[in-house]
Amino acid sequence: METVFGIVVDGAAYGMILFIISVGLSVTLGLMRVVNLAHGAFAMVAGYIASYAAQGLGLPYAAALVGAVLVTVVATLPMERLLYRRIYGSANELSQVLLTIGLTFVIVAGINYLFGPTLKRIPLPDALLGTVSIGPKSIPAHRAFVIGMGAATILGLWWLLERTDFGIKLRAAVDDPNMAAALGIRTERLYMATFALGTGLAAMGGVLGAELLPLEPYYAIRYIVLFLAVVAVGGAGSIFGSAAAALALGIVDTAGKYLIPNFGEFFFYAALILILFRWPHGFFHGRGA
Amino acid sequence: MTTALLEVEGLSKNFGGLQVSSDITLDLKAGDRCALIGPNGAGKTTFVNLVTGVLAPTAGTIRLEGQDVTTLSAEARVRRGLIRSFQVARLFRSMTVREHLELAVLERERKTFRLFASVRRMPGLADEVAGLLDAMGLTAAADTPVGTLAYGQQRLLEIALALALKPKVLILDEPAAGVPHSESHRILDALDRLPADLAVLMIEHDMDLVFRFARRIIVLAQGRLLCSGTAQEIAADPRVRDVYLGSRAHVQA
Amino acid sequence: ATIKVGVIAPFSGPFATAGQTFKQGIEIYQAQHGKTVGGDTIEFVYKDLDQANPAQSKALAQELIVKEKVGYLAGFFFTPDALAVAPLIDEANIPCVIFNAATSAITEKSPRYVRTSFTLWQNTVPLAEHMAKQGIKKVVTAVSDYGPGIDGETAFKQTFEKGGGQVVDSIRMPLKSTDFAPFMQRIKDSGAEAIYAFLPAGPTTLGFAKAFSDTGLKAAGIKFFGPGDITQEPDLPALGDAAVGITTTFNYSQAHDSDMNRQLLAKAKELFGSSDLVTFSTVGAYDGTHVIYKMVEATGGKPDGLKAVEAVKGMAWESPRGPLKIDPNSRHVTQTIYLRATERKDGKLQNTEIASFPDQPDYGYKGGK
Amino acid sequence: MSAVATDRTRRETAGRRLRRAALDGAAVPVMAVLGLAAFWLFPNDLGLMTRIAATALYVLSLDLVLGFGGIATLGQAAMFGTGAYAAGIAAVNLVDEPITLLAIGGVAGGLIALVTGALILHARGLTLLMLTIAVVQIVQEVANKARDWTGGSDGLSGIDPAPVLGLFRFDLYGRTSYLFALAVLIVGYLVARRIVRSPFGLACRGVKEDPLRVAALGGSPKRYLVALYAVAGVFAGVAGALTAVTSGIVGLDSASFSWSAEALVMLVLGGTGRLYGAVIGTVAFMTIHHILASSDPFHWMLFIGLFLMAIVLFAPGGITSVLNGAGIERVFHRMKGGRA
Amino acid sequence: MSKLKGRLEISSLTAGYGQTRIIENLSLTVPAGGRLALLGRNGVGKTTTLATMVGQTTRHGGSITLDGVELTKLGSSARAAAGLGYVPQTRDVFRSLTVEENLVTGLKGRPRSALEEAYSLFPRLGERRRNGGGELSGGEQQMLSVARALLGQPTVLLLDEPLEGLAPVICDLLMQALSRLSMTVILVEQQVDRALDFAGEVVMLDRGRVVHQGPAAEAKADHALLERHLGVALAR
Ligand SMILES: Nc1ncnc2c1ncn2[C@@H]1O[C@H](COP(=O)(O)OP(=O)(O)OP(=O)(O)O)[C@@H](O)[C@H]1O
Ligand SMILES: Nc1ncnc2c1ncn2[C@@H]1O[C@H](COP(=O)(O)OP(=O)(O)OP(=O)(O)O)[C@@H](O)[C@H]1O
Ligand SMILES: CC(C)C[C@H](N)C(=O)O
Ligand SMILES: [Mg+2]
Ligand SMILES: [Mg+2]
Repeated sequence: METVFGIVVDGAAYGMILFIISVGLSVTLGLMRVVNLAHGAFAMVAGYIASYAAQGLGLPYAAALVGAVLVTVVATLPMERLLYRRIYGSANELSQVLLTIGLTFVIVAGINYLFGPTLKRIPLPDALLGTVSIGPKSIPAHRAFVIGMGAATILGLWWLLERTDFGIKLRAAVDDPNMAAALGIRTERLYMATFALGTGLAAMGGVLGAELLPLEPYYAIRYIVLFLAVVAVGGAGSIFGSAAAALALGIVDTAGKYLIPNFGEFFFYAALILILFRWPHGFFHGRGA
Repeated sequence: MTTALLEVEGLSKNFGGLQVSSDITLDLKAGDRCALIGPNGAGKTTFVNLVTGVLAPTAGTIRLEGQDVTTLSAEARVRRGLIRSFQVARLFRSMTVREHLELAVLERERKTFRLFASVRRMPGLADEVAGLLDAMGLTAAADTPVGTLAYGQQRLLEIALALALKPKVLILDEPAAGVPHSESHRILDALDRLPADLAVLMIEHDMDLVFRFARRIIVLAQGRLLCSGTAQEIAADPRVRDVYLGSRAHVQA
Repeated sequence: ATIKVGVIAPFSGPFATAGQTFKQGIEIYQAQHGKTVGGDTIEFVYKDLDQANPAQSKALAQELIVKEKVGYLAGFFFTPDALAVAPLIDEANIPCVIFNAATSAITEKSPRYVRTSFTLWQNTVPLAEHMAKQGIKKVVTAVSDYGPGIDGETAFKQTFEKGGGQVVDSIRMPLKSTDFAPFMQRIKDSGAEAIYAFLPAGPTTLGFAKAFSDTGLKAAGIKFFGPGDITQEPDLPALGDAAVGITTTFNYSQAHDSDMNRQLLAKAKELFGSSDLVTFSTVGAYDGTHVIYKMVEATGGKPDGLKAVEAVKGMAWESPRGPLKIDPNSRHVTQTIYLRATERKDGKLQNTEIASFPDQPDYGYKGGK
Repeated sequence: MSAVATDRTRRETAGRRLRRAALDGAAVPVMAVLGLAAFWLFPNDLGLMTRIAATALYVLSLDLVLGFGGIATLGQAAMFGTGAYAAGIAAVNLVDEPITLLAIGGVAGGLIALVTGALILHARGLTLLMLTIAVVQIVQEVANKARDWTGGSDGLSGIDPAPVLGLFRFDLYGRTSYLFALAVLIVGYLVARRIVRSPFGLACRGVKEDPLRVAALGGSPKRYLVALYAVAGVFAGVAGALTAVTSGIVGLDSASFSWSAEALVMLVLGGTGRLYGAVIGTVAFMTIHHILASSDPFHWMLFIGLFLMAIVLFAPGGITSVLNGAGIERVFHRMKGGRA
Repeated sequence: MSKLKGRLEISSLTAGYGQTRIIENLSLTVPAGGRLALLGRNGVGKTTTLATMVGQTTRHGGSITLDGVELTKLGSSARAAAGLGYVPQTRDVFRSLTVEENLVTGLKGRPRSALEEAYSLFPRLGERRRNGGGELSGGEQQMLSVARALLGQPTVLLLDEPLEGLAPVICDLLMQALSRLSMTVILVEQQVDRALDFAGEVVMLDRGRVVHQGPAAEAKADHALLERHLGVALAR
């Protein structure tokens, strides 16, 4: 019982980190049809910025988090204008893969040059170091915090995409950019805003998740498959889908490692095949959030 | 006695709570030239999708030449001679007109699993394709990628593809939509030249075409069969006038 | 004449620090001892191999031999990469000095291998004996699921159980694991007093050590033992307090108290601006370079791999890590293994040596064919 | 019919087709001549060139599935690795005749593709991509666990093939290896070209564009895809076996996700949907990678990254689109900012 | 509003796709509130003309002005803001949006209550408001596309074969609704009789060039003209 609880909590926290980062990818992939393989690189960049802010500049954790998200978004916007704008649209999938892999390489090399190949940390504030108790059980405060942030992200995104005109226009622009423009929708600005949203989520996840997905230059390449798995299982563009997928995969992975540690990978990918066999379009296919 | 090529019995389809087809029963016999008309959203395309196996019916059976095909896949029905064209041209954008027709003929002949043969040297293929191109006036456009053709020409290719499959039952979903009157005679000509023993069901909003082509007209409204009859009977039916033809209905059959 | 030495190591990728430490070790040695031996200039040629990739390793080695005409091969961070070149060095009769790769079996595969690093057996046997002597009874082993990890697990089990202890659970973790919480849960459930853990030095050790303290195992009093890879010097700042209290056995610590070591660190600072990167693989390369110099000296610069290897068998010398001797049989260094505790000193984390076990051979060497 | 417009469109596309056909026809002689010239010109780089030839065959297999079937995969190394291990294990335990070993690799690659393809090819897009990744990860994990057969992470060594045709020994300098690999690549290319121009190839292109439309013509899209996947698996398996035979070793990386991704990069770099694109992309990528990695092993990633980005921005259809002339037109058009 | 807006002037327009030129040197003028039928056989460039006006082709020369404002300098969305409304031949409903959401995209800042206009014009859309755009029947998609354009209250409405796929009753209904509007309209249509009944002026294209221009009523009577340029013999 104890063990099951432990697995669920650990799996949920791990899942929520995956969710926050992956939903950003899901938004850009599902809504803008950009296979942005540099998504993990953006999360990593934010992690490094936060690490530098906290350790180099001595800023408090919250300031480092917010600062890193903002700096990452501002820093990546020119890329949207100069690079991504040329490859929007599903006909361009392969170009997208190539361009964003190239960009990832450049970022990895840049981070490696600036910060070196060793691990970097973002020290947690005391408030997140202890444990919080839920009923008779206690869980690490940081994991509880991550779960809370994930839940807030789910609600915020759902409201934005499903309940506002911004959401409708965005989805229209994705569906058929030419027609949307002919209706007076300013697609370029919409794309830019959405790109910023996706990058911001990656950044937030990169900072919050630095404890579980440690920061090193190869972060950018190492985890992208995991993020893509969440998006595929959840259904691209689906918020609830991503959340369900991230939680499911987080818990499956955690349980697999616990039960049969030396077949961990095997278990994870076998589960992935089974899930995608059953839901080939993801958990929440087609229906908005 | 002419046997029914296609028999549909009690066909129904629900989308969620929405009843799009209700209890449709009809049959097509060899030599039939039928039109299916009805208001927008009456369920005509859905009916075609059910019959051709794109959608699974909620209830009802479909028989082709006496055999139950209700649960067969779409491609299995095609291989038994049940062929359709699409309402909105649905083609392989980067392939040329010629390649489309070659593929259709090869499919019909079940020669597509030849891995080491050359398309260009398949016996008889080039001639048959040339004939089809000619019939639809597409010879000049034969080597153009379909994505750059004007819409009307794409429609003609749709028909040519259906003909290439040598259907027993041919279902045409708005074959003339987007084809100007000046070209629509090509469609009628091509249909006229079809073997007499095959059944054709056409869905069309262009009443000129319907009245010129159909010997029997079936009217669908709100998912149900409203009535059927000859052109004159239908044109005269006040219910059809109400739900479909409207005031300007001009019949010249 | 110029004698070329081909170095194959990771210079990019997650393990790029390893290649960098090799390069630093070589450069420090050359700065201290010059670039010539007799009349010959020794030139190092570097080839990047970012991950364990035996096929690529063999291809690079072939290129070094055929195109660069190297007289020696050296480097090799990963076991598979080292194993892959065995047929080549035999065919071309070239010695191969391994600076790191730590699976015992390597030197069995060709008489032309010489190794100046350590093996998992070498580090683990004294550690297991020490733990047994401490009266520890129940231990869980947790190792990365690959050659060296399995070596470590086997070495530990055999020695520890001989010493009267019990291994209650053996966990093999996929190399790519990042979230270690589930393994910790399993350790907790096993009721062990201590763990023996081996993960190759690199990004994942941080997650493991952090999870150990975060999930309360540390607080629960479970003791953490392992080979020193897990607390290698370049990773210590990132590990932070999670590393404090880990007990390791290893062949080198930056904090080793000797003049030679202080000179080495001073040279590193002079050449590279900082000595922070200096670690076990730096000295592996440093001493490996020494061995190569000796080989060149012995052969007078003539290319003859077997003769060169023959010349250094039994050779003994003093290194920044302590006394070293090449075992003539296994061609692996016999050395002192230190027991260290990781602690904070003057605000900086270090591996403080608290005991030493001199003259440790490679216990894993099976010998002959 | 608007004769003016269609005439002009037709003339342009005809020109492009002609250029393409010319490239297509020239590909084999050019490959043979350049390949042999390289043999004389760069006798010290035969090892690299051998790997390039074997890799080109592997990338060619990816072009078959992706360029002609529209199957987006990041798991092609599952077939490559299976072929390599099958040939390697056979070489260690059973036979040492090189051509037999290639055949064993091809059969193994084809079989694994057939089995996994039947399992996963109902999916499309991202889902399929993930499934292919999952398959390659599982194959790799199996290879890792089957230590006794595969050597696990230490790699499978001890592959020592007999002389080719009983005459040419595999030497340290790699002369035999290279010529053997070049010959296999050229034969593979010819076979692939044959398949692409066959009725089967035409049907697969149809499936790539619109599977449902193919079904409406009476074809079964999934059967084509599975068959194509298996055929490409044979190519990948032969490529894996070729690598095993010429290098004498097989590592876990030969069945890895990153090796799959690398193939994709090389293919897209060259240009998909034209077989020579696969060859050109492989040669370009591996040569550049090699030059960068040996001149600056520390920062080659930066330059490779910039290079890939430049290709997308300035030659969006890959290198071959520039050769075709289409790319230049597009770049030009883009510079003028084509807007009404 | 004292003076009617929507005067459209096209002069020497040449455009196509990439290097390919489809329409050559095309000039025409529609007065504010005028109705122009743009007719021609298959593939002569009617769609291309409209698409060029909304900015979705490659323009090689010439100008398009709306009430004196040069449109060619503007992007697609700015042209819509300047007053163009467009119903493309392929309908282009947003397949993944619901009917209601599709209509919202056409509102151009108007309140959501305006949606009722669309539902009263095509009650069918009201019944399907929660359905996905991609689930609609062909004719329903056509209604949606027209309604979406009308909601934006454009000063110039460009209609590319709006009657295609509509039941005759609905065609009646739509043509009546269009007749009640006061905006400038350019109508491309295969149902020549209906188009000529609706329009004041007619322009006929062949191979990308204007081959006839004049009052619609005259053209309707001139069977030889229709036969020559459109290949149709009108009934009645
Ligand atoms: N997948 C679906 N989900 C929900 N409703 C659907 C779906 N497909 C069709 N419908 C509805 O079913 C009705 C019938 O559609 P269908 O396409 O069969 O009409 P139709 O008779 O072909 O009309 P048209 O002449 O306009 O093409 C329409 O009202 C449509 O909205
Ligand atoms: N995307 C494109 N690229 C290249 N050529 C095109 C493209 N779209 C259309 N064309 C060509 O432009 C010409 C004019 O096409 P357009 O669609 O304007 O004709 P249309 O008069 O609207 O015909 P229809 O009555 O069939 O709709 C045709 O010859 C067509 O082949
Ligand atoms: C201890 C480790 C650094 C050993 C090394 N990874 C090897 O493969 O041998
Ligand atoms: Mg319909
Ligand atoms: Mg048109």
